[in-house]
Amino acid sequence: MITFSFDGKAYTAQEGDTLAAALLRNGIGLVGRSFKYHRPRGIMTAGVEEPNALVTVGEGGRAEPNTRATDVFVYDGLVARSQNRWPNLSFDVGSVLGLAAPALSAGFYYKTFFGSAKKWMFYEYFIRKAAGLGNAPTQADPDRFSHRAAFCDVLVVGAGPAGLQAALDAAEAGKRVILVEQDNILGASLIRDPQELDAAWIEATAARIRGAGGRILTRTTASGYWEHDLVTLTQRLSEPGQTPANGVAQRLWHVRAGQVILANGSIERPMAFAHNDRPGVMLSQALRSYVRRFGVVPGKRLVIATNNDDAYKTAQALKDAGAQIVAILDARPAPAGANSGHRVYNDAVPLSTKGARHCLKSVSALVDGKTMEWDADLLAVSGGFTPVVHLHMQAGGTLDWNEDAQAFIPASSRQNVTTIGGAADPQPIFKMVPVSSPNKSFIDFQNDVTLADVDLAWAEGYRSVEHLKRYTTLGMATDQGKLSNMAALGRLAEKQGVAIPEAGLTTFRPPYTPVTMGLIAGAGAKDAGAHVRRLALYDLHAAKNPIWQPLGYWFRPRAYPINGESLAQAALREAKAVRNNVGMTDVSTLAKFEVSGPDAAAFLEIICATTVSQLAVGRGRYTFMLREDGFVFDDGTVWRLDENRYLLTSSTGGADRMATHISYVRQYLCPHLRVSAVNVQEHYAGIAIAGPTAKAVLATLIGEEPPRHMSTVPAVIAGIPVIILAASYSGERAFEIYITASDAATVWAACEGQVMKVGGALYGLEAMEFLRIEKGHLVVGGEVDGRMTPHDLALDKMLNKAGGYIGASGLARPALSEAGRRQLVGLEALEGDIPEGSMLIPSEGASPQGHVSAAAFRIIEGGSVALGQLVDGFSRHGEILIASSPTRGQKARVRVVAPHFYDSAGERYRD
Amino acid sequence: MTEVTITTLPAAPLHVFEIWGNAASVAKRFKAATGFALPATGRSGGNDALRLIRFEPTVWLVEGDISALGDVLADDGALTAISGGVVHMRLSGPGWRTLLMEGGVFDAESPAFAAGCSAATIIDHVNVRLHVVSDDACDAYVPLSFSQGLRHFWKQAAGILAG
Amino acid sequence: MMLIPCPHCGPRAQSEFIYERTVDSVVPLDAPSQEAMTKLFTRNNPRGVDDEIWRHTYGCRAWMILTRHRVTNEISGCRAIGPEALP
Amino acid sequence: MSRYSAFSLLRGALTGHRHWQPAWRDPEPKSHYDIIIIGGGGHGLATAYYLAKVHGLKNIAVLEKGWIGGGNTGRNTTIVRSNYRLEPLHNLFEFGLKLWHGLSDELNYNVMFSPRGAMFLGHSDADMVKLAERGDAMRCDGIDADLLTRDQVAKLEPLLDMSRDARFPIQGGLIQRRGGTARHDAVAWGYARGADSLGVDIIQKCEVTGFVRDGDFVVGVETTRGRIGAGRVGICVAGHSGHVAGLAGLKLPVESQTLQAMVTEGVKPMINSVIMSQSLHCYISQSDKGGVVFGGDPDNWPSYAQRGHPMVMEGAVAQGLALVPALSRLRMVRTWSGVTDMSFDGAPIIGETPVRNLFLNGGWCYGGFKATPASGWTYAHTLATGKPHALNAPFSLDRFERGATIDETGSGPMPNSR
Repeated sequence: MITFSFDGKAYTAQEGDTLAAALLRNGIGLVGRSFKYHRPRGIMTAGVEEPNALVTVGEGGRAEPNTRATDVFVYDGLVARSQNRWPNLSFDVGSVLGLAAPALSAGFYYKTFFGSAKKWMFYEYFIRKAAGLGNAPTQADPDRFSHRAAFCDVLVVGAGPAGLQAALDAAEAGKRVILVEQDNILGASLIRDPQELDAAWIEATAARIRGAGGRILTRTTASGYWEHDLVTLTQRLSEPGQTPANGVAQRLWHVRAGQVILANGSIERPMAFAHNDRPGVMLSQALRSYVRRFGVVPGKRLVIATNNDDAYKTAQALKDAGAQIVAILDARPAPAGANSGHRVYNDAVPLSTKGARHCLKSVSALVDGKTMEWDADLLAVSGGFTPVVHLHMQAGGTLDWNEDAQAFIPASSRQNVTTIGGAADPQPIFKMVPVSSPNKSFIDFQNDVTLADVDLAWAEGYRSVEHLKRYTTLGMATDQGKLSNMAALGRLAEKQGVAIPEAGLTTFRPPYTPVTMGLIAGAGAKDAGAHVRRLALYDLHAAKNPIWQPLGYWFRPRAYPINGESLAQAALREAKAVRNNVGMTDVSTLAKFEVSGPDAAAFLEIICATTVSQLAVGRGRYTFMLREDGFVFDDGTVWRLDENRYLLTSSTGGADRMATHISYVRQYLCPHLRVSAVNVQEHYAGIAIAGPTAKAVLATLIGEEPPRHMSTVPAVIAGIPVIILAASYSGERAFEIYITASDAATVWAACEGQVMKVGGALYGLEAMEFLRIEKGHLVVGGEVDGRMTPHDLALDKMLNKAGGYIGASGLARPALSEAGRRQLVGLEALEGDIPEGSMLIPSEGASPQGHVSAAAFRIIEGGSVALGQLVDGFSRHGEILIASSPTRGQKARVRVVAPHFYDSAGERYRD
Repeated sequence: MTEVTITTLPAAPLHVFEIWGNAASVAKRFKAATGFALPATGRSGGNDALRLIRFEPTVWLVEGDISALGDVLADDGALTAISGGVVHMRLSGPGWRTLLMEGGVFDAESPAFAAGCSAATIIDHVNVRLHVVSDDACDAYVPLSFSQGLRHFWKQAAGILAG
Repeated sequence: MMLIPCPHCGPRAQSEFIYERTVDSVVPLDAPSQEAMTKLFTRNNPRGVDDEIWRHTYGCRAWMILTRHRVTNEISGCRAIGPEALP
Repeated sequence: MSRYSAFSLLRGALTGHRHWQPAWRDPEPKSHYDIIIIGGGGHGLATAYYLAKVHGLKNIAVLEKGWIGGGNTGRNTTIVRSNYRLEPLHNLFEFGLKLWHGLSDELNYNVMFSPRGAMFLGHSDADMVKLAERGDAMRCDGIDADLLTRDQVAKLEPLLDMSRDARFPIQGGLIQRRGGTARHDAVAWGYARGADSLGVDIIQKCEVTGFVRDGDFVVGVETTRGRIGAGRVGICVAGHSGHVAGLAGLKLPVESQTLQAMVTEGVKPMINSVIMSQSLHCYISQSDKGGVVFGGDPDNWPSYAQRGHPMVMEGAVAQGLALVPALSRLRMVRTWSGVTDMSFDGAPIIGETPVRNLFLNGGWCYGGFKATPASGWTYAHTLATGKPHALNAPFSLDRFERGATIDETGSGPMPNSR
């Protein structure tokens, strides 16, 4: 026995029940409240098109608001709560809004609540509180979601008779087949109408499909049809609110199909008449499903309103189950229904219903011009059938109008998709026009849109179907207009005096049914879809418990505090160690490219805006690169390792961009060059050793004289071959050591041992920032912000006079050399500390003339210094400005100076 | 039961073998020096001492002893070491194909993707190079910095292959 | 998500590729300044077929020119770019 | 035009809503207009409104190929803000933000502008410095911006994941309190109703198929409803600027791309402001109906398909859920896509073209909606006087070849060229 609860009360259900079936089994007819007027609502359908019976299922982080009771299978312990009501479902204060309904017509909010934006926010507060449906969970989701790809020759959507047969034929023809069914059992229409093909046929067919290698996915909805026959499927591995067996709640399939066969069937249409939304009014096929599939008969006295033959099957099913068929109101003239054995009224169109205590009491209709009324507790309606064309339309298909069925059916498509079964060939119906007052004749049940709202929108000029939809909110509810769109189109066509196909059609966009956000995110919900990139030396750093700093997807040590130091204290100590003695740091993330071949230098002189070819073997230089539009986009160093082999380094943050740039230039622009440019960013781990004693430390490590500044040699440390580059970012004599990453830990340990032995320190990014700012070195993303020319950054003297580099043309544009450009300057504080990112203004209240791109303190002497960009900055050295940060309430008086605060002559590089 | 074991193989030499010109002559010299042909795109060739796996039009991944290859390339191409940046993982057991479909976009379930085949693709945002070793195992060459993240993803995914 | 017929790897999911730029935006290395800027800063941008440069970044890393309809996404051609390659 | 008010609504309630007039007329095109605006989106309609209201011009038409507001006006995430780093951008958008604050009254049409605050989250100290820099640039130009501490962010948005070990931990934020959201359709409809009442002809289902030239001058347009003469013609069809300008023989610094957005099923209030991120590429707000609206990056390849890409959506949702984990069990109910003009510095183009009497308003990338009033105001000035307003002067079409680009992100010519 399965027990579940609804609004705190315990009930029992039978195996296989949907929540809707179980509620009806327990005599519960009132399940929810509508969105706008809070009208009482019951269960109208037996499928995903349900507009009314929305509940919150589950608890905590697993709670799923707005769950259709018709689309959740009851499991033991299921907890369901009604929504959008206060204090409770049967007595809802919000229902007073229904009294105001005449004033709350379509678009009413556009016409009132004027005044200031603040005033609107006051009204809006109450509107927002009244709107919405369920409550979102406030906790994180405990479950996981999976994304999986699949490929097949044939994807069949819908496991009714047509879909099962199509899947069987394809599978037995040797094709890779996937068959999906949104229900938890196969059969679709055969479940409510088992006369022709019974459960045994379904079971045998499924077995044959599987036997031929086909894959059958139940509880799986094809929700999106994208480009080139990619279909996304959403599969429930557990029911809403249920604890999943292996931690995965749902799976999203990305299926690339050779061919797609849609056997979606159709959705029954309601009819528009007054109070057609009352609990007890159900769609005819849905009612038949409850009786035949679930054995639930939710009433004793049934009236049926129909315009087609299908509803007579419902009459038979109810009669078989012992209910009384009070009347069948058939819109068709006699002799329709004549031999059915039921009391049939022809030319009968429903007018209204009455109810008491949220139950149906009576039904009235216009029969051949006369009003009649019947006592009934159940009204089944069948207004015809709307083929499910959503996927066909998402695929970019067209529709044909089927006059007999008063329905759009799939026509052509530019993708490889065909529709079969009921969706391609809907049942004929009799075209009928509502006769009831439009005021309470609902067409969009959840959003409370009536025929009167459509009429009003028309009168006010919102006449295109898209305007109508947007003005009235029709079709915007969680059922996505599955029940309402045809009724609205019909009314619009009537108003325009045209046939329905001329009235227009709204677009069909994914998803077919709402898709859980966690499922869309998949595993990415936990890490934003962005794996942390881990340093080769991660374990060694982690053991020292550093402060980490994110840099793109990398995390790098920012400082290594000891004895409870703050970040600033640690960074200053580390920077001082570099200035006074020696420090070492991990520079592995720098972009690195090994460029080989007879044309390597020529290739590099296209990428780099400086010369390269003059480099002797064993020498290196600073370089920078321009975008095609002439602005500096990266910088680094280039080294000639061998006659035909160079190593190019550039910034960490620009590494991927540079890799693509290099590949583009090599593969697309210069396919003729004899060159191989290989991205070795991760192949080499890098260790920088910097400081006045760095040379001595390195000499001990490599057992030979270290290379002079801007030279490179191969060497061996702790038995491991390394490449030494004598380059400095800190302003001290310094070396970068590159090692195959898998051997880096050994070399790091050896270096660390030697550095510590002489009293040096490890340093992180924060100290590196202090050091480079004081030295006046640039950083990509800081001073190099993508808007600066080489001239703006005082790099123009290094440009390759011969040209030929990328960006030379862009650089020639007039505005790149006009006066008034921002130029790189140094700033030293006269008063206050310079806030990083602050604006440079000549006086309080003036508009900014530049900004502070990086700020730090002089490492030895103290005092706040900074680098910045300033309009015409080169000619303004000596000027006094304010570096102002209003958002932080900080400011400093600064003097504009040259951007070098430390050893501007470069003497410390010399031995 | 769909099972798969994820192991990381020890670091070993790995090189990029790139040809920039005279490809036909290089191919001839290669065959003469090694006794097997340079494999086509999407295939591997060679033996346990020297294996070339082709993922790119002009680039082969080389496992093993490269000493003969410098002369083969002469002035028509270059060899570059890349082993430090790549983690060599092996997915073994009958579930490897299913595992590769998790978070993937490549048809690893296709019977055509058989032993000796190679393909590069993206799995859970990570660029992965695949090489089918046998019916029962597939190798993956994963960027070092992402290997931790992908290994974690695969360990989690390996537990949910059923269904 | 499109299925792109990579000339080297066969049809592959778009997720493995990155769109780089249109063919009409390519600035040849020897283009005069004015022509270079016109190429860089204007596009045909047709509501129809155009030639685009894509890279199979997460696959064979090769560059290719894709002829594609911008409304229907129909791909009518894809040809390889780059140095001559063995089959 | 019958005025809208609580009283008129009540009257409607009592009389069965029979007195309402169409919000705009459905006129036949005349043979000649002083000014023709191509494109009946928010920008085009606002331009027409200000031409009539501010410049007193009477003989104006807006030509719309489909239904008004059916392009990007109806396909965005309704965010309104002016928090840009660069001066020309924040000055233009701030002018617009000031207009937004009085827009419902100005138009007698409630556009539901709700200044609930537009907040950028920072995820590292470096992010926070970048946010401060942006905020400082704004504040120095008189635009509101406030840095928020971690605690202030948590208080404003209690459902954000504030854990220190989050993948992108939240360190603080930068909020523009006067920013927020508006009802997008209402903006088009409100301007249309206002313009119509001032005599502007709004002509729907009228597609421009060519330009009528007299030497260097444009003197009219060819349309699916015949030739219409014009003194000046303003293109205002962002997303399709390249196509329409192409009819006049112009090639633009624009590439059309798809930008998609989505909304969840309605739930009770859970997101109070507009949440954006300095490091991630998603933005989240909650509509008055309760749906949580999600946006992300454009698809990054040229497209006029008005269809999104599932993987782009999956990426944006993953980022959003990393920020607000409680969104996990909500359901996405609807997606939509717009075709955006991606310009090659990320900034719009409003001004003259090489063809005399032909003007261009486009290149809005994915930031056009919030600019609607400012775009209309400055474009109206440009069309009325033949010269740009000081606010749109920097956004000239010739800035690309001159090198005077306005590159907020510093990423250079868009997209993906280096």
